[in-house]
Amino acid sequence: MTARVGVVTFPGSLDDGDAARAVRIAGAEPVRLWHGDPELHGVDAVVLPGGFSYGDYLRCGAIARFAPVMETIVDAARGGLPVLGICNGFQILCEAHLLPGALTRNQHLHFRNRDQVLRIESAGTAWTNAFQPGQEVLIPVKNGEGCYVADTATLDQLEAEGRVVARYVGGNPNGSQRDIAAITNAAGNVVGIMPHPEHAVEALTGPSLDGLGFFTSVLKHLVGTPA
Amino acid sequence: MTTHPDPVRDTPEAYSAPAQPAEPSPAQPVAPATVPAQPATAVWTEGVDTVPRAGGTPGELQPYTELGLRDDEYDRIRQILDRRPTQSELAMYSIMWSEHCSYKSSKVHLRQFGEKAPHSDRLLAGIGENAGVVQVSDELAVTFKVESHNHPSFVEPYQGAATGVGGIVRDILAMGARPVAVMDPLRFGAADHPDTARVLTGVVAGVGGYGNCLGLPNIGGELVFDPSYQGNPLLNALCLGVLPVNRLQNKAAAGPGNVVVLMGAKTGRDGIGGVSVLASATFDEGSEARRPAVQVGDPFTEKLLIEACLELYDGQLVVGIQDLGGAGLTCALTETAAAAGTGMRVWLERVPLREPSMDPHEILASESQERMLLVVEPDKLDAVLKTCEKWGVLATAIGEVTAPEPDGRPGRLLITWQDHLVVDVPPGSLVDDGPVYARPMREPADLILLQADRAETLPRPADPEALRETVLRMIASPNLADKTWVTEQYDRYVLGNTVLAQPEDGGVIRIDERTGLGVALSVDGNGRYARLDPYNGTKLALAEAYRNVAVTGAKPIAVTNCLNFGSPEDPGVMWQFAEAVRGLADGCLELGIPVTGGNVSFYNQTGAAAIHPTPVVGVLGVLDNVADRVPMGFVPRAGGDHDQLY
Amino acid sequence: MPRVVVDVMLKPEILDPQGQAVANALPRLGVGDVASVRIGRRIEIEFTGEPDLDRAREIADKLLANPVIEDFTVRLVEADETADARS
Amino acid sequence: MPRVVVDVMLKPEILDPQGQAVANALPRLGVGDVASVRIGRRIEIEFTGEPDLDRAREIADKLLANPVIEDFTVRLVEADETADARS
Ligand SMILES: Nc1ncnc2c1ncn2[C@@H]1O[C@H](COP(=O)(O)OP(=O)(O)O)[C@@H](O)[C@H]1O
Repeated sequence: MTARVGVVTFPGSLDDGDAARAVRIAGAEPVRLWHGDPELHGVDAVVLPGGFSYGDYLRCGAIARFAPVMETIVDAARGGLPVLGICNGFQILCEAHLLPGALTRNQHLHFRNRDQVLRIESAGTAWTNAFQPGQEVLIPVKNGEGCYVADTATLDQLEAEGRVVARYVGGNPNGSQRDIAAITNAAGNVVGIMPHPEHAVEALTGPSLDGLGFFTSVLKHLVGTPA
Repeated sequence: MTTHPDPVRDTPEAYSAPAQPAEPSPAQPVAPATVPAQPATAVWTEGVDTVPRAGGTPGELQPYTELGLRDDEYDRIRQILDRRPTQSELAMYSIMWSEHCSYKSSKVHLRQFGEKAPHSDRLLAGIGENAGVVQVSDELAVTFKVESHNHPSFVEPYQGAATGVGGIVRDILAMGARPVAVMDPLRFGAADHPDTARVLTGVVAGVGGYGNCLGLPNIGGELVFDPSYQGNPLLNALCLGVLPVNRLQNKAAAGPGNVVVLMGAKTGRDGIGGVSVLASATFDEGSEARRPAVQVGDPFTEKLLIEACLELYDGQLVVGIQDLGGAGLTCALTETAAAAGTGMRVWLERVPLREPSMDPHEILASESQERMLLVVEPDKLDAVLKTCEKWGVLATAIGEVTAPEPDGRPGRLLITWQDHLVVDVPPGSLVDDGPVYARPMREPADLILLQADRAETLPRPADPEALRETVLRMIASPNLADKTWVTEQYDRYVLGNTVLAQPEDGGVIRIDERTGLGVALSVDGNGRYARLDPYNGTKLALAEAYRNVAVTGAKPIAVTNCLNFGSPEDPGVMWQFAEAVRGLADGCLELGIPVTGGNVSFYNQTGAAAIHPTPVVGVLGVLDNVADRVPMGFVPRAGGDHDQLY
Repeated sequence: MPRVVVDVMLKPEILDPQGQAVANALPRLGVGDVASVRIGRRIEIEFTGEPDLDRAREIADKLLANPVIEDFTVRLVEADETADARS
Repeated sequence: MPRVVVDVMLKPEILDPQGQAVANALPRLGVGDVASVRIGRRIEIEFTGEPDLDRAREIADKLLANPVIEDFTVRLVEADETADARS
């Protein structure tokens, strides 16, 4: 039985097809989920893809958080369902309070798209167990509001609990506090990441194949968890 | 939006224009353009100006000059209608007969693209359609086109550029294609001019803001600084789309009894007069104070529009479709009806409005963005509305296709506003029967001097120190410097099919994951060459784009173009234009690839000073397998079998 | 020290996609009685010395608002307005 | 009909790069006496019936502001405030 990984499409989702492709290349079955449908259709994990849900008007992710599918996902995530939020998905996870902190306007005020080196700080999550701690990976970053902020106590707690999942190396593309590129919840099943692993899964179209690790990680994780 | 007119379709014979004066001679006046005995202020009083009312008040003064219509053009309208036009009709004619929509000055020249076109088996739709469509495999076709949004991008750089991207994307969508990539050839004034900082940052943010939010990778463009563009920057935007061959759509409102559906954003007062004022008028000191209404783009709505339209196509739910761009409903209603030879009956009060107080002529002229017009069979209307609802897109039945006249002549477009007949016109008269001018042309007087001032006379670096200085100066030139500051504001990865993008010579997009089939694209232009020699300068632009596509490993198969020039009423500019078109047509003939579409932008000037003539040429090529693409950099291979230098 | 507040709003005839997106989202939050939402910018300017309304107006016109699509108002606000009204 | 205005500003401890960019641009316009600029959102809500401050506060708390980074205030404004103060 191959794992079934749901990919949510909100109005304005853009990288949903790419996330589904990455899931497929990693060897799992992508299942498309619709924002207006609260059903998760029995998926084993969920990806909230990048894009501009609801135009990202007001604040990124602020409106998507209220989509019917999110209510189910929030509950399921609290129950241990692996959830990966990429870029806009990360923003939605913060708005939905599954992850602490917020993502704000890039400090230089521009959208920035570049190939970015990340250091995997935590290989203990459902989405990063295929990596070595400290491993450097090359993954595209592309966002206008990717600057991670939280109060000092929260940041210290994230650091202390090993919940900073990845950091920018060789230049911080958006001004994120403590170079944070990805974080996880206390249980390690919910991960939010600003760069786009789904765009580093094919030699022809990505700068590396490093992104695949995120998707193979969840398969490994699922094999280890009884259904 | 209108594209180049179809050169094979009959156009009324061009008015013969004498060399002097510059104004073409008027047509036979049927009714006097202005009738005395009316107080000069009685332009319009109150209530709705209806067709019966227009019939009863032939002498009413109408502000046609302010709308950009000339005396002879106004007379033609009266001749066509056999009465004075209503206020709504006048607005419609003034828009459709503007340079921007009617191509009245360029038509006679653009014909060459058809006449000189080499034969191509691939062409599924050519000049005259929203965008040219070329077949690239048994199942797949691609469509691409470049268009300008220059004047709005000067007035409100962010929104001007954003809506420029939005407009070209809808053109591509209207052909039945999924838009898959964009490119943006840009021209600005001097890099160190304070206003360039305003325009450049706004335009780049607008191109990125709209394209990124729409999920279209940006795979190339141009960034050129030259003082000639100081008061008139150029924002050209290209979009590429992919469609299954059997999903090709057309704009004809065929089938009397079919329902006319307006889809997308509500209609507001934005961009009213934009076509006549913004897109055709020259900038002068007054324009800053005039503060014209510009359109604001909503890429989110456009994204939903794309997904909804593609679902409608796949469900075979539409008979015809047309995007609303410049000239808004006016253009869409008349073009769809004219293309089918049918008539149309429209209830204008059904159009969903953002501002309830809008007048009929404002609704007809509005350039509100993110709208499409559909023609739908009555029994499929429910399914269409349901799909639109699923995507959260507004869709409203506003009219009905009606039969041609019993004698076989095309039908008429009848528009009512709360039971008042405000428009009764033959749609073709707005689309095809507009004025056509053979404008006077004369080689610019300063050209000989310019050409005599040869590069060879420039001082050459004679010693290492001078050489070093020259190299440093060149590296520091904004036109040669790294463009990353611009290109990294664009998403190049989204959709996951970008094989090559900036800083490569051409962009390459995979269009079929199964087979690896892909296309390569490049857009190029050089206003300085074109200023020195418009004929060869245009050929050079074509050659450069052709080369940039060829070096990716692709076979060039089709050409699009955006011709950015000054005022066609200036014989010098008109000569440049004519030479450029001749150059492009000849170049395409020599290279054996057809022009499949394009766009003309006139009146790019500040005061009397025109921009450099700037033909921008886009070439599309096909790659059977994108794995065979040739990147710009050297590729190190395992085993030391590296690339060789020749 | 009082501050100058510049409110920049889109002109009424200009499309406000942000406000529209929020208005469309409200019913999902169980809010049904909102007729319209418009979203603009609020800019708070603190001067080193006396607040200068004319100067603020000039800044607003040149830099903060694009008069082609936006209107703005400039006013003096006591330092603690925000704190006072904090809900 | 009066409207409800919700002003949303970044918390003082959160960096406001946009406000900073404006502040940095001012000297180039010849303005030297501005100490700080902060940029937030102004949201105007029109209700179908009577304006409802409590309802607006609820909307602001749930949707319009992110309490992690933003503060908000809610107040009633006469319909013509903008027009009055129009510079
Ligand atoms: N406005 C732009 N948008 C997107 N890409 C751009 C833009 N301007 C330049 N580029 C890209 O940057 C790269 C370098 O541009 P340029 O120096 O003009 O190349 P060349 O001189 O080789 O044509 C090219 O890939 C080009 O497509």
